[in-house]
Amino acid sequence: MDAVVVPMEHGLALAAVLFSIGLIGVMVRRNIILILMSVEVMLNACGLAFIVAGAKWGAADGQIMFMLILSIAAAEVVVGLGLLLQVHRRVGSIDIDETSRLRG
Amino acid sequence: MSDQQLLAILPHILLTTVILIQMMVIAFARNLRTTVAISVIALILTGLAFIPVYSLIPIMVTPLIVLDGYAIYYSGLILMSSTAVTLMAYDYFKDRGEKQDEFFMLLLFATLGALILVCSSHFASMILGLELLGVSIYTMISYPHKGLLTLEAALKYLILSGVSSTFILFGAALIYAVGGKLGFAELASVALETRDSGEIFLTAGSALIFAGIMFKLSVTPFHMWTPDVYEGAPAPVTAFVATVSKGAIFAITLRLFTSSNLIEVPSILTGLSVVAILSMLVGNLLALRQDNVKRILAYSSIAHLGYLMVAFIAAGMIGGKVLAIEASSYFLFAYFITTLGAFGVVTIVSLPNTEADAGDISNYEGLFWRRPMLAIMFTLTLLSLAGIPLTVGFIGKFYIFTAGVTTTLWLLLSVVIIGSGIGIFYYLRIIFAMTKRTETDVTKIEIPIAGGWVMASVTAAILFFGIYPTPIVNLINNLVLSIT
Amino acid sequence: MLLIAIISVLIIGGFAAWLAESRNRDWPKWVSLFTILLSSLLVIPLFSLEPITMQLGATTSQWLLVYEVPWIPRFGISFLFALDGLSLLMVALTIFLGLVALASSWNEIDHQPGFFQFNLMWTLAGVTGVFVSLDLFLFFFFWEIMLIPMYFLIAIWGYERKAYASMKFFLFTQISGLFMLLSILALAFAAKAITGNFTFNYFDLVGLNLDPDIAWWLMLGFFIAFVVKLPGFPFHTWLPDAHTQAPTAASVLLAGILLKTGAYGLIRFTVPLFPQAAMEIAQVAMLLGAIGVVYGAVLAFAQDDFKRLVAYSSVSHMGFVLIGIFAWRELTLQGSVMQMVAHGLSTAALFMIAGALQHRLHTRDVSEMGGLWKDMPRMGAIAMFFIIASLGMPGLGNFVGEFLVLLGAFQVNVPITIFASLGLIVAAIYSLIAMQRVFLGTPIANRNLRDFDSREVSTMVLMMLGLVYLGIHPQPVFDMVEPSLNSLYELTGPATEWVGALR
Amino acid sequence: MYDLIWVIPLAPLVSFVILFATQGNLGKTQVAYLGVGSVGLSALIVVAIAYSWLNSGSSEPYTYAVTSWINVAGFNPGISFYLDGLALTMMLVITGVGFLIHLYASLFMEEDGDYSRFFAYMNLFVSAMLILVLADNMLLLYVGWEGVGLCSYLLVGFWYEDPANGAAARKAFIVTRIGDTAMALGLFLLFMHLGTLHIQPMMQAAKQTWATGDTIPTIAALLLLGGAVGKSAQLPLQTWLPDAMAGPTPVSALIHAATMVTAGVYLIARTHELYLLAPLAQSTVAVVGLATLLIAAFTALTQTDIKRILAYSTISQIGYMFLALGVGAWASGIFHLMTHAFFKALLFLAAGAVIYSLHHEHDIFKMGGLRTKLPVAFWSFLIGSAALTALPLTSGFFSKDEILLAAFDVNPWLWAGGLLGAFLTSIYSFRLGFVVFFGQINTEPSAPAGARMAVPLIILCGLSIIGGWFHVPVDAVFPTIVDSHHDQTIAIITPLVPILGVLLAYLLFLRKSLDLSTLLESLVGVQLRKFFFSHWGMDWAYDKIFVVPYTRIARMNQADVVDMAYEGIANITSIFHYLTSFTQTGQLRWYAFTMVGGLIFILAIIVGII
Amino acid sequence: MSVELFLFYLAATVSLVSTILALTRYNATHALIYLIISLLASAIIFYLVGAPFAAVLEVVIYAGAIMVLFVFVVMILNLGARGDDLEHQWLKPGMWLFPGLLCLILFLEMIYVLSGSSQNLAGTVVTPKEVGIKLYGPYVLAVEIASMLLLAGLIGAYHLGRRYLVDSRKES
Repeated sequence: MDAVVVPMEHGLALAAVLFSIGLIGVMVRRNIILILMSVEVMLNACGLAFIVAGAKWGAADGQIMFMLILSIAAAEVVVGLGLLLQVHRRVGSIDIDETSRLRG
Repeated sequence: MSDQQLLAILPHILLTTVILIQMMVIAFARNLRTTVAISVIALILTGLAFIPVYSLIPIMVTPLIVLDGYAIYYSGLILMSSTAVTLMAYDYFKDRGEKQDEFFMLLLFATLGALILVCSSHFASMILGLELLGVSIYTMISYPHKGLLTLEAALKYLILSGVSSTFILFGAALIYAVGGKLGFAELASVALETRDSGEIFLTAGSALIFAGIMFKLSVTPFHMWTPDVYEGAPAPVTAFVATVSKGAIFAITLRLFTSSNLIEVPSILTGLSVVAILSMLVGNLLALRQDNVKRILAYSSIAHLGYLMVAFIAAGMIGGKVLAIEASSYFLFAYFITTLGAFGVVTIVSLPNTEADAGDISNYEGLFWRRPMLAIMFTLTLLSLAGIPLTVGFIGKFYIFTAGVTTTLWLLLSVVIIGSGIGIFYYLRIIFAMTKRTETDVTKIEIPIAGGWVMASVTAAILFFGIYPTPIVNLINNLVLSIT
Repeated sequence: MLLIAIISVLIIGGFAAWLAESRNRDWPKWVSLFTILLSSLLVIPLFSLEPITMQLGATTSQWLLVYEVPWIPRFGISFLFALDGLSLLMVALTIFLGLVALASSWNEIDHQPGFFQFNLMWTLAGVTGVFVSLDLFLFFFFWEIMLIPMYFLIAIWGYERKAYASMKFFLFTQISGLFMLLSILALAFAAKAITGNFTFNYFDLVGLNLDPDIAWWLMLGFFIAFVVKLPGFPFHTWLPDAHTQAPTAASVLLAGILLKTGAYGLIRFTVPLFPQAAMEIAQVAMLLGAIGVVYGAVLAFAQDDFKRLVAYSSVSHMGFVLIGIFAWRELTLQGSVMQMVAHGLSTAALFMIAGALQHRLHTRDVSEMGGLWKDMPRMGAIAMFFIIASLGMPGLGNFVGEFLVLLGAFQVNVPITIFASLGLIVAAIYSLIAMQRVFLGTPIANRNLRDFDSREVSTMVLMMLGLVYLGIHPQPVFDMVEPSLNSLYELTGPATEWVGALR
Repeated sequence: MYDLIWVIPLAPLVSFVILFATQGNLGKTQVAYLGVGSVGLSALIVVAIAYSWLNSGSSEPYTYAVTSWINVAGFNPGISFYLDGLALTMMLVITGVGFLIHLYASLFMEEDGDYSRFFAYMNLFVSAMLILVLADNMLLLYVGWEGVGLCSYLLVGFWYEDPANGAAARKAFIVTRIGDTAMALGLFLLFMHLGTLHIQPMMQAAKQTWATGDTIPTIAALLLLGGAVGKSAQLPLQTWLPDAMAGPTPVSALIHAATMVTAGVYLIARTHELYLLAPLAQSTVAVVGLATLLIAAFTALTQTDIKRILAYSTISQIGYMFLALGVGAWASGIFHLMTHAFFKALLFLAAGAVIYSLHHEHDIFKMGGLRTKLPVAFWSFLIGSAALTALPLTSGFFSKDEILLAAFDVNPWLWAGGLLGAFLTSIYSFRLGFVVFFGQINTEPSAPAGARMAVPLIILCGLSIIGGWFHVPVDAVFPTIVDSHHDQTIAIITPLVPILGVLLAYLLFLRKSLDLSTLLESLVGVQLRKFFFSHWGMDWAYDKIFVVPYTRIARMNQADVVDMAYEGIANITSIFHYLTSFTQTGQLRWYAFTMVGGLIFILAIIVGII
Repeated sequence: MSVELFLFYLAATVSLVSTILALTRYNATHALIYLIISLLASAIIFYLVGAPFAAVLEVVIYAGAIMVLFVFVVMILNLGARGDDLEHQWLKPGMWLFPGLLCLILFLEMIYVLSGSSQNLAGTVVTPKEVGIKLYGPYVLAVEIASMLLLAGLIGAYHLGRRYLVDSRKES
């Protein structure tokens, strides 16, 4: 079978669109949970891109990179959610704007 | 994996082992002194462990890691900086309640991440190193989490840093898609082969990676987080972020782009030039009338990274590679010790007040008469940041100029001059504040032992290498230039 | 090594003075005095040195002392100290005015005397270094070093607007200095392109065959740095503020020697390194000088602040120096050097008088003065002497300088010289009005003012004698700097080329 | 004997240094001995030198090099003295009259608290003046030239507590400095073309280099003339001299009548060879002289201040000297210089005696009838006025007559103008004499001054009378004029006119038989009087044209307009700071937004869209 | 258009739509569910492009573990009655339509993939074995570093969470 059933460009385009949606989420949402989720979407998009690219070359590197991304996502989320909990305790809200004091 | 290869990563193994040991020790007997002692010993041992490595270089340890002179030089800088931060952090945390031990563990984690970063030769190790560094730093920033500011800083850093990591990842994916290679050295051939077909993916990938890296380096327009994080984070952590984190990331960027020859792409150089100019101008302008010393230092670091970018760009110009790498290595050295000095002073001045760090410039008024030694140290570091002779910062800036002149980057150099001019203004403002005569009774500042030693050695280094830079120059020539 | 010894003595003396403060608040100034006397002792043997001949470009030149040790071999940078007549004269002036500055601040500094003396000594060390460094990197190093202690002197012991003034001083000199650094580096790089090695050695860099366009830009970098320091119009505006706000000793040093470093740099570096390019800008430079002469004088006339007035008069005087250097005839160069020395003495003295007035009256506003001769005849007479010296009275040093400059410049550019000569008139106007407003006129009653004491008088008399000596027997100074100027002059090619190109 | 020439300027200089250094710590007697004695010493040496000079019959100039001074690139003026007939004459006048005035002043100034300072300045002046006339090169001459200007400044403003005196002193200095600067430019020009500033070689070189009527010598001569008119108070720079009367009267006598103001005459005489090469410049000298003498004479007619009348008279008389120089009667000019020194010093000193006795009253209409009260002063005044008016047999007669006749040879109009001037001179000088010494007593004088003031007056009386018989030993210096025989009418009219003037003055001011009040009070008359009184409005015009605009512009620019450029840069930078700070909102979303913006930007550049 | 390709586009559409919906929800829980759907769709794509091991990991770890963390946090925060009330107001049966539809599409895809129609892909599949060999070959250090990364994250979370839990207990 042809190596590229799915055109790589399409796969990457999907990844890019997901990536963009995640980016939009970070820019638009005020809820910290949603922002963290947006970051997850972006990480996932990167994983998707690696997998697609890996598929093109038929090598395992793409998948391995995806796995590494998984661990990164996990680590980030863990700390992020920890912070979120603390923020919620101090401010009583998970609205990022209510948390912002630093400026200028 | 051969014995040699194992020996080559001995420092990393050693550090990892000590972290685990430290974890055990903390679990059984919480004692801040012990923890810190373990940390310091670990850092020193790690540094010593590079000595046997020296005879092996350059050596690849799996495709992911390469140990060469360049890596050793930057590892040395990182370890030096980490040690200093550890000592400063000890002073900072010792009077702030219990359970401060994990901080030092995280510090070692971050150091490990940085060490991995500077010797990585592959996107996988680079990204992991970056994340190891980042994840540890998030917690370090928010470590005292009594006030909201640290949390806010950490949260902002976490989210934005996460976003920037995805930039790098996506960029790497694009580059991978072009050539199917993830090792830096292999990319050079990819870049050559795909000069016609896949260049758009390659350049787009590079652009994404650059954007991500520039965020970590806090280069305009990716600098927005810097002042908030610098202000919110505890002073030693800020020092760590400003030195180890940025230094390691810069080192890996330089390695990535020089060994893959991507830096020689003209459009990349153009993009970098624009960013460098923006950084120098915006960073300095932002600091101009700022009243918070930590924020000033943040903005000044933005500007300094702009200067560093000049050397980076020079590395991409014809005939500029060797000198540019040498220049950036020296500049980073200068920047490291100077920044450590600056935040060391901020740490010491912040000690009496456990609620928030001494940010506002009024905290420093009359320091010259209250604590002359401290004030002189701070003055020296500020002068070093401003690039005035007698200080190591001058030699650093001299190197930047040399690199720029060699590659005839006149526009960038004139911006360096303008930026430095603006820079002098705000550094002098702090110095001037320190010389003010204050009548009001101010909090007594005690110079702690550990921090005092750090400051003394940093000051000595600023002066010594400002007057006699030859040892470092030779070191760089022997170690760093091996990658060219 | 005498030169290193002098600089080291000053540096160490500075530290010693600082440390001495903790023992006794009066000790620092004695330590300083001892330091300066020691360094002046070290200067004396320099006068009797046998000349050494060095290759300088296509010609040779006479040096009294050359000393070189490697410093940063990577870039061919070395500690290259060299001394010729010009340098020696400047060093001697530096040390002498250091003594004057010390005397002027003897009883004036209550706050942190140790640190004050430290800065004073370091300024002297920096300036001395500037005058004897012949490695361009080393030169720049000292060039910047002298700023910092001076900054502290102004910022800590200055008057009401010290923050502004010290900042302005630092910014102007520093930014212009960076341009010079850029030029130095580019020059070293150009040298590398020609000779294959990085070098900052003056002797190697002189006479390089540079591309004219590049040379022009490089020259400009040097030129700007030096002209800002000089200060030449329109880069002079830092000077009135710095002088006005500085404590007396700092004003003395600023006017007396720091400004001279700019002129020295122009003579030593700008023109010899880039003769062709300097020639191209000579007209403009002379014009700037002439404008400075008149503009400074007109502004001096309008000032109400006595120190500011003297500061603007410095702008005016240094304009002559600029003209003299860029006319680049033997006459004008000698005149410029003479003007530098004489201006060093006369303006330093005037600043001392201004400082003394401020100390006694707690104001510098001349509209609150008047008739002070009545209260302080000694000060009045001395002030009169220096005022007329500064307006260029024949028989005193300033006249010799100004006259030679104008005499020589007239042969180079007539209109500019005529314009500059207007300076003689406007100088009279501001000088005399200053005298009138401060010392003459109706005395204000009930002011119990202390006249100059013997310490002040003896310092002043020293400077007066100096000016008279320069005025009636300037030849030793001419002879001293003649070999240096001659060799530089030879280096840039025959004077006719200059004149031919300038017409 | 000639070897002692260096003592001549040095003696007063040493005295100055001592007086200056002691700062009034010496007693008045010591000061007087020192101050007067030093000038006396110089005078003695001068007389001795003059004696041997005249006896030797040789007219060879004598050069004495004291020391080298400057030697740079072929420019080598030394401190060396050049003695010839001209210098000798000048020295005689300076030291002789100077000594008398010093003597006079030792009493006149006795009451003054700053006695020592006064003599210090006076001695410095004498020294500078001697250097001026002895200098063998232009630079040294310039030293003396500026030196006398300085002393003039110091002495006019001697009573410094009155700001008006200060203003007068400044005016004197600055106005002359304008001339000096022109002169300096002349020197530059000469040096540029001739390569030396030594006067004699320079003149030789000038003759060899240039032909008569060349442009360069003309310009140079005109520039030197600029210096001369400044110092000698000639048009257009004469306005300072009347104000300079603010100084003590001996100062006016010495500096502003006898010696310094004639330095311009000396300068032109000294460089006459240059003027011979520049006929245009020489004519200018004549015209300037004539115009000045007339303008000043008209002004003197209307003045009421005794010293101002004398000041205008001085301006006018120097105008004659210029006229003489301008028509090539060099020796006559110098001759008039000498006689003028005698009688004008006499007049000033006499006026000083009057003022002294009347407690510093200056207005002549508040004086009157002093003939009997102050006989010495009266006779002095009478003799002095006679000489000034050039009544026959007085010294002024000989000198002025020569000038007018020489002028006639060149251009009758010059002669006519000069004659008109002479006529006016006689009117104003006798107006002064009659008003002050005749009529009723308006102010009661105190006792006449003592011998130290009387003796100089008497000696000067004698000189004013017999001075005309002296022969100025300058024949060897100047080219001889071909002695032309004048028309008899001219030779008769010339001395007659002043006598007519005296008569008119007699009728107007003493007999008061002629009443011109209707004429004077008419509209034109009043305006004209005002015009003359204000010295033809020149002070007013200068004030409006130069002084006020200069002051205004300077004050307006007090804050330095150039600095505003830098302030502007600083402000713009600050504005940029605030603009950029504005972006630092603290909002995470905005930060992310900028990152994305940056990403797009970088991407666009690197991929090549931009 | 081959079936694989069709499936790919279908999954892509699902993924896109659910992601968009996830990030536009007001309610965190709903958003989470959409996100999980999106991840599942991604998993299908992974499978389609020959990365079955990655597909499994996506479901097990990403959707199964990481997303659960979010769920925990949402539960811990217990955003309370206010949120519930709001939800009551707009959580109408219609609201479930879209998630249900998306789930359906995903489900159908799964059926199709699992029913063996993917045999065509066999040639390009990078098997778990290959991945494993490579992972523990050249990438072994990456595994080690990743472990340290997770440990660092763990310690961070422990530190950050500790105070929160302790303090909350005190408060309640």
